[in-house]
Amino acid sequence: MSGFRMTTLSTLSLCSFVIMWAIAAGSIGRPDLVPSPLQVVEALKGMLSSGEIVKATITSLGRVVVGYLLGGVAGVVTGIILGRITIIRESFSIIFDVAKGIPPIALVPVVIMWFGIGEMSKWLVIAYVVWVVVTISTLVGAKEVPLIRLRTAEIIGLGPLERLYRVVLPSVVPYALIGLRNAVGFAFVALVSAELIGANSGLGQIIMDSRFALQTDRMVVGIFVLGGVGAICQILFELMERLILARRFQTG
Amino acid sequence: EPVRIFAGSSPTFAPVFVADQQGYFKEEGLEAVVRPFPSGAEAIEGFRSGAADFLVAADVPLSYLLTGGDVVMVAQFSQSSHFMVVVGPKEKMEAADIKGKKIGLVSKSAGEYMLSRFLDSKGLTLNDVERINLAPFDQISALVQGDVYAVSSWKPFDQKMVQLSRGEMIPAAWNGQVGFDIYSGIVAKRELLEKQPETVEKVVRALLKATKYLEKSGGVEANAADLAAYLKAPPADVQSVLETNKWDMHVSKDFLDGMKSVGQFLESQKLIAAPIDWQKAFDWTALKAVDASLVQ
Amino acid sequence: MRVLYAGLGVAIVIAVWQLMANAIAFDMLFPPPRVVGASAYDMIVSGSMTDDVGASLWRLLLALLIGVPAGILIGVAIGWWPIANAIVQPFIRMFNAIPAIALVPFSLLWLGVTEQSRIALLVYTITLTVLISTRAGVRNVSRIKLRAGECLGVRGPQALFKIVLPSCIPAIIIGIRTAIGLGVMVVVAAEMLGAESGVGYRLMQARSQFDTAALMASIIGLGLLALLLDRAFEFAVETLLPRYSTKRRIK
Amino acid sequence: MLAKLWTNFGISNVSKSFGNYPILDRIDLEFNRGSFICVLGPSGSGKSTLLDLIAGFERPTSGAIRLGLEEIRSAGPDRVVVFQDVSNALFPWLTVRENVEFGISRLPRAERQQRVARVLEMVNLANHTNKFPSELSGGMKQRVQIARGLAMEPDMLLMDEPFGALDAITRKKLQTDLKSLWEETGKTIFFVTHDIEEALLLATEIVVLSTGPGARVKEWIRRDQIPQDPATVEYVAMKTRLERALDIDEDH
Amino acid sequence: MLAKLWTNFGISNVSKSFGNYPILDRIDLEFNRGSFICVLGPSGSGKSTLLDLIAGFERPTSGAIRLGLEEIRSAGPDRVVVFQDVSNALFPWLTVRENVEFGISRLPRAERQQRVARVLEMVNLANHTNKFPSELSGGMKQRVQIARGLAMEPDMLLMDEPFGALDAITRKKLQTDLKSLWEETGKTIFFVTHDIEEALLLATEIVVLSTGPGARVKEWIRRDQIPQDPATVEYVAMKTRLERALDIDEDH
Ligand SMILES: Nc1ncnc2c1ncn2[C@@H]1O[C@H](COP(=O)(O)OP(=O)(O)OP(=O)(O)O)[C@@H](O)[C@H]1O
Ligand SMILES: Nc1ncnc2c1ncn2[C@@H]1O[C@H](COP(=O)(O)OP(=O)(O)OP(=O)(O)O)[C@@H](O)[C@H]1O
Ligand SMILES: O=C([O-])O
Ligand SMILES: [Mg+2]
Ligand SMILES: [Mg+2]
Repeated sequence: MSGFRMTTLSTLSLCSFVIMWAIAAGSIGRPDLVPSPLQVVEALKGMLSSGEIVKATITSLGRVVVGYLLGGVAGVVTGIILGRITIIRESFSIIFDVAKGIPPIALVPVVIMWFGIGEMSKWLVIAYVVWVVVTISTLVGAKEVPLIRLRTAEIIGLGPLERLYRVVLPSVVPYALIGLRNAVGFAFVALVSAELIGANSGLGQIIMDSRFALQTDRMVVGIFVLGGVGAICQILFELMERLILARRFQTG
Repeated sequence: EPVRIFAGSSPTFAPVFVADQQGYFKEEGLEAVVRPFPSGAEAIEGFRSGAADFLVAADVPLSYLLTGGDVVMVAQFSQSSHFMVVVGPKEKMEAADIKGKKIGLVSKSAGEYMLSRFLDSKGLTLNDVERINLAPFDQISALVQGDVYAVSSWKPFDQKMVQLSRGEMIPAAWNGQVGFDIYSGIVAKRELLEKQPETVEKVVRALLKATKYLEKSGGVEANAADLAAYLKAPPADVQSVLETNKWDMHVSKDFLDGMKSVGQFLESQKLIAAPIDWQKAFDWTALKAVDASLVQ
Repeated sequence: MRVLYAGLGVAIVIAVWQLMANAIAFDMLFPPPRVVGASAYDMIVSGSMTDDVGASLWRLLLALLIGVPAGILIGVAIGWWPIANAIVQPFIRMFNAIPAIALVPFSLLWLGVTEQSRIALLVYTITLTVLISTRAGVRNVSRIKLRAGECLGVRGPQALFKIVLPSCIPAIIIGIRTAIGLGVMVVVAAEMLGAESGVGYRLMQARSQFDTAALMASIIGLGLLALLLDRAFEFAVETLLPRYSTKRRIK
Repeated sequence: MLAKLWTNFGISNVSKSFGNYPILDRIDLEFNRGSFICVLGPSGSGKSTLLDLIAGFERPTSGAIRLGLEEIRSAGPDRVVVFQDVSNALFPWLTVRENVEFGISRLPRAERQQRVARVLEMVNLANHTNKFPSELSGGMKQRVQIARGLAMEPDMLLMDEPFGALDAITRKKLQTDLKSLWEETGKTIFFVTHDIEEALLLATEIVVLSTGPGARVKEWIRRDQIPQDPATVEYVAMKTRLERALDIDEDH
Repeated sequence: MLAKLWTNFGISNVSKSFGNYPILDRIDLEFNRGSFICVLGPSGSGKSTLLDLIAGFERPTSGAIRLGLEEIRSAGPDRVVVFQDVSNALFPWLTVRENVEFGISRLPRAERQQRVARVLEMVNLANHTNKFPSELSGGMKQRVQIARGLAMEPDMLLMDEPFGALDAITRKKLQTDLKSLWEETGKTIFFVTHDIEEALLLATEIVVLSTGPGARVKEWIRRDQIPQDPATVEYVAMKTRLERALDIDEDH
């Protein structure tokens, strides 16, 4: 079956879904519970013209970016330390194993308690998840830097610092990138977690607050925008990887 | 089919919990499921989605439900002049201090009304401050961490704020002080009232028993202990609320006036689209059927 | 030796925690390890820990029971038949981009604050995760295996059962493992946003009473629970499916 | 399975293209039953493609491949392939015994067991029946593949660089063993290799393909032309001839 | 780097154990500068271990390895290793040129460039300087490794089955090229292999280790004993002798 026919089939399937949704919404007749596609489009128009959705998107995106950068850097550093220094790994791997099981949403209450309801709390919750995901994969890469690369460094007589940035760091890059790629999705999970409980702005809050007034059309808009922004970030990341890093680091 | 009753989790709505705990619903032959929510505002949403038959909350959140005409208030049962509190920095709650500041509150709760009345007493209006919607427990963090200047909330959260700020934050005003009492009540779907008036009567009768129990039983301390166990909350917190509450199901003129000013407030702030039709908002038939003397 | 090092790590973390608590000197906001330990102890002896963990686990297990077979079934079907995949693919894309936690408000709205609402959300998450992993497994079955099957007289539906399915069991196992991790996240979220039992509910309860010690105890407990579940699953795979064990000696 | 009654195996004027890209160009060969055919050729010349055509995995663009009078149209248990990719060719979830039984599961139990025992004996794996593939060395895995093929009692074994991934000593040993096996069973073997000495050691017929695209038969050396003793001038001359036939001025 | 002034390379009574497990047992050998030493031995006999000792990655349990009078105590740029693991030996994030420059980055720019040009010319890679390892064939990668080694102008090249992972044709070509390179540069080469013919083609000295644990020198064939012409009885006899020395009754 050709790619073209596949695409056609996928498009058809998506269209029939929208039609079925419209029919279902019509027959249920509870626009407050199940809005029709048209209502959702109307809501989107309204939220666009009021600027509300753009503002919320920018707010949420800003949180993701800051949290992601914080967590990404911390994850690479932690991963390399745990991966390269056996004593530290043996001592702290159990602690890390427990930490990595904590759902981000569970952290929201304490983080809010300690850091208030400001941006810092959201950054930390997002950074936490990114940190976990990036650490896990960086650790594998750092632990498994091929012995023969380190031996090459030994022959040449590189010192510890030079070995770190000329051999270990670049060897770890492909692994860290896997973690960073996965972390994009998790950052959005954490964003939603932080915004559903304890936020007064952002996409999560639109979803949460619209619920109180049974404005499901706004909720659906919120969900779709959230999914769309998440998907775009994912795609942008992969593009960046392919354009800038793929040749040197054989990823993607 | 059990009767589902949603409520804010504050001890001010104690009669519902007492009725459940003491088995008064059962005595009426009802199987009742009572579910407490962190705030009345949140309970509204559960009720709206059709998951509940009755909703118990303070007068302000209830008023939001009364705009549609499909929901009626069938009884009220508590009155307090010390329930709502504005908490802020010690000795820094004058008009000049507050103006332009962020104030935390649960939007669509009585906190909004309380803030309005408090600002009024300082010669300010709601437009002079920035309102930040926060769940009650987030208000505590926000205030202590300095994310908001003050909060408009209800008991017992004020005590936690005082404790956690090590006394930096204290109650600046309470509702009696700024000139209003707060009531709580129960609403039902109009459809239910019309189709199964006996169910509504049974619920009201159970509540009446509960208010009487609260007045006559072993005192505030004992009540607080029972209720704390029910709500899984610290007894001291519960007691601090019960101490200032009055339980009574007589429909009084003060209550009717209070509801009307809440309605006017919501309308003037454009928080509701249309004015509440008070003729249709109350329906005391069940209350009358239970005890005609409660309604004059 | 390993245990010794692990003990050392835990000791260091507790010491640092204690030092921080000393510096902050405000138990209500930042309780020291002893206070959190006491809170955990209370939860255990009062039985509330058992109840909460039990409730969350029960939801998770029930959802796994429904979601895992569903995910495998759909995953194999769309991995094997390109047409089925073309039909389902846009939805997988769409839902995969939406964090399941963002759907909690919808599930509360449509199914109410009920057990069904939580289970439905969990089943959704688990099915989607297992399905995606299974589909990848089916697609990655090496062509050589299928060709070997052809030479050995195994083709068509027989190949599906005798070659494809066993080949993608490792992928299915990875999918289930991921699903358990995500399941813990989602069940906690669902319980935090509306439930009357479970670890998530306990967290919210602790939060509304500003019980920092109980909050921290619950959070650490959640980390332990997730780790335990993961190890238990690994152990179950090792003992029940030794053929698919990843620990087998490679020569 | 009754062995089919063919005595010669013909590749008549076979061409194969993928899309517009020609791989094989009018290959015309004929062999007797029981031949040991070795195919040499530069990388990418189409050796594997030719093998796939004989196996029936692919169909020729033009021409036909016949066993006796019957044209090959699909894969079948009379032509079993031994693949080079040791790690993917066996079923890792089955033990050695179960792998060998895979194709003959419909035989009565007694006969099945007897066959498995016989072929495992043939490939010297009688003591490893209950091991899993991951517990075997590369050489042992290839023996299992050969045993699995033999258990089907095929007319023909098709082997695509079966020893290419093994170390020199193991390779040597398996070559000798395969030669004995062939002498013992008289199977027709079609064997693709890169290794000239391997071909000289094993083959009764050697075919060299030219560099693609559109590879043709460059050399076809028949039974009586192949020198058997490496310590002879003829052997060295033949080796040189084959080396020259294979020589290609690519970078390696 | 000034080439050190040694004329002979001695392995004096060297034993090596890992824990209580003996690997090498009293290895005693001596070679002239400029020798091409090939080491054969069954798998696991300790060939790589011996190479690691010479490289200085490991230290002998007893005995000593000396270049002239100086004992080897650590790795150094005078003894460069060419590893078998083609995919990990090069730095995949560096181009061919950058890989070759890796060990000589402290040299002045002009000299560095000149050396890189010279060694890439030597290994026939002058046209591929800007490619990444992932864009090269296995044979080309090994050439880069050799060039990287040569660029450091070492006294000795240590090669651990450098052609073991390559196909037969590529292997043959690299063998010839390495031989010319050795003739041209006069470097001492220590070369581990499994392949008897490879050893016979390249070596001036062949050492065969016995099966471990506790492997000893089983054969040591000196320069004048190694027959050069494959078409002679002596050659075949030597091959048989080495085959017998390597023969082991393990399963492969
Ligand atoms: N399915 C296919 N579609 C398109 N081109 C193909 C396909 N299979 C093989 N080719 C191309 O056909 C040519 C011959 O491939 P083949 O694998 O038969 O070569 P080969 O002689 O076996 O090479 P090697 O020695 O590397 O195994 C190659 O150029 C390859 O890229
Ligand atoms: N670091 C180590 N610790 C313990 N044992 C080791 C270590 N390195 C190697 N060995 C053991 O030493 C023995 C010799 O290994 P070595 O790699 O030197 O053999 P080899 O002759 O190179 O084998 P091959 O031909 O397979 O490459 C093996 O049994 C191996 O398991
Ligand atoms: O909790 C309130 O009912 O406002
Ligand atoms: Mg091939
Ligand atoms: Mg070795």
